[in-house]
Amino acid sequence: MNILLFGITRDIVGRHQLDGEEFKDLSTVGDLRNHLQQKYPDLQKLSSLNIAVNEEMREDSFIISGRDEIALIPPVSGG
Amino acid sequence: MNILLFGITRDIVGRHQLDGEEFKDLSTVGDLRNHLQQKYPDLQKLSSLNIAVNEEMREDSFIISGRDEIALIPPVSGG
Amino acid sequence: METILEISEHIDPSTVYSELSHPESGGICVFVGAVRGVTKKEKVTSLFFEAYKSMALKEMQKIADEAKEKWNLNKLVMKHAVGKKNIEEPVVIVGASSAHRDDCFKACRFLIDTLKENVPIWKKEFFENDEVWVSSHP
Amino acid sequence: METILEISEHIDPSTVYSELSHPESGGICVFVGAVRGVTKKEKVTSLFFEAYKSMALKEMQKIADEAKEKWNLNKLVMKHAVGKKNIEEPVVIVGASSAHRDDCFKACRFLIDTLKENVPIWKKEFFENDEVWVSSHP
Repeated sequence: MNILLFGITRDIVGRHQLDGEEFKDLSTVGDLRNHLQQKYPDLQKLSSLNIAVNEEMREDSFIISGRDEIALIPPVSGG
Repeated sequence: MNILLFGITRDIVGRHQLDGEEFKDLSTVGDLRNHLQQKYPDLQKLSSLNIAVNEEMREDSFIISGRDEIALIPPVSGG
Repeated sequence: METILEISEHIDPSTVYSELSHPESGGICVFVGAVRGVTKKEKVTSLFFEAYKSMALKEMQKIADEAKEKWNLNKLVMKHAVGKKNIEEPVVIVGASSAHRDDCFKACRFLIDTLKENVPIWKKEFFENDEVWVSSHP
Repeated sequence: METILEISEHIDPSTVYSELSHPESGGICVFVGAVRGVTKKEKVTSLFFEAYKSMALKEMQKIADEAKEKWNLNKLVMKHAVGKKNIEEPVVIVGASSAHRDDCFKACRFLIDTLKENVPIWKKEFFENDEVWVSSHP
């Protein structure tokens, strides 16, 4: 599992990508968000923090696996 | 007084322009339209026939004079 | 507000962005009308446009002034082609730029709708065996 | 429907008409978003755009598909720039062509509104003494 970081989430975490080995015991999108928000409290201050699994935005109940490409999606601001 | 003809009014009258000498006794926009519609009955078949005096669309009661540039304005269809 | 009005044989959509670009404009909206190969199920071969040019430019200026009163615009363009135009050729270009996109979208729509209603320009459609001045007859 | 989607360092508004031109299209509507020199009264020096490119292209395709269902479109373009952009530089180009103008106007507005809501692209504003990821904080 790789976790890609974009925009302000990259600035907060200080890296472009996290190795998923650390998160292999987490089973859902919601678990992953909680874990990351505990570890990087500044993530809690964002207007929103969505999680994409294999390039699709997913709900908290969505099950994640070690083969997934995961991305943190802070509030988008294109255009 | 010159009378400019555009679009279908030019096709009906068969000329780009009419010499106003013939119309010098007509005093209003309405008189001029009636006169032309009698002389060229196909003008009566148009969806509308407006008259511009010195590049401004005018009502039937508007007074015309020998110094005016007059134009027949059939239904516009630009764009 | 800088306003560009033009009636000419050839109008070029590729330059309109540089004409509308402005340091305070976050949005540019442009509409281009082009010759369509079919109208009311009949095959069109070409169009011919004719303008009462001096009056048409005056009417375009009035439309530009009205748009400027209604919306916050930085730049505005209205161009119409005259002469014979083949399928896909541009015949009209209108556009505006503004700080926020809502203004330029609404202005752009207003410009083309009002141009079609008020500006003394006439279009003849050429079909394979016929030619018609558009909207002339009920 | 022919659809052109692009995320790249440089996007060019001058080619969009040839990309949207179509023999059955009487109308082409294009919106260009550009860098504005002022935002909320503060002077912007430049913007920086970053995209989750593979996902962004998928989201753009979904928006294009939805537009195609809602309106009768012949062609559609959505392009977004990434990297550092200076004042007046184009950052987004969306547009559509259709037989009648109402469809391309409505589709064009939908494309930019939905792109701004759904596509994973992020903008950082650079001010003289500050830099901010837009919309990140409440």
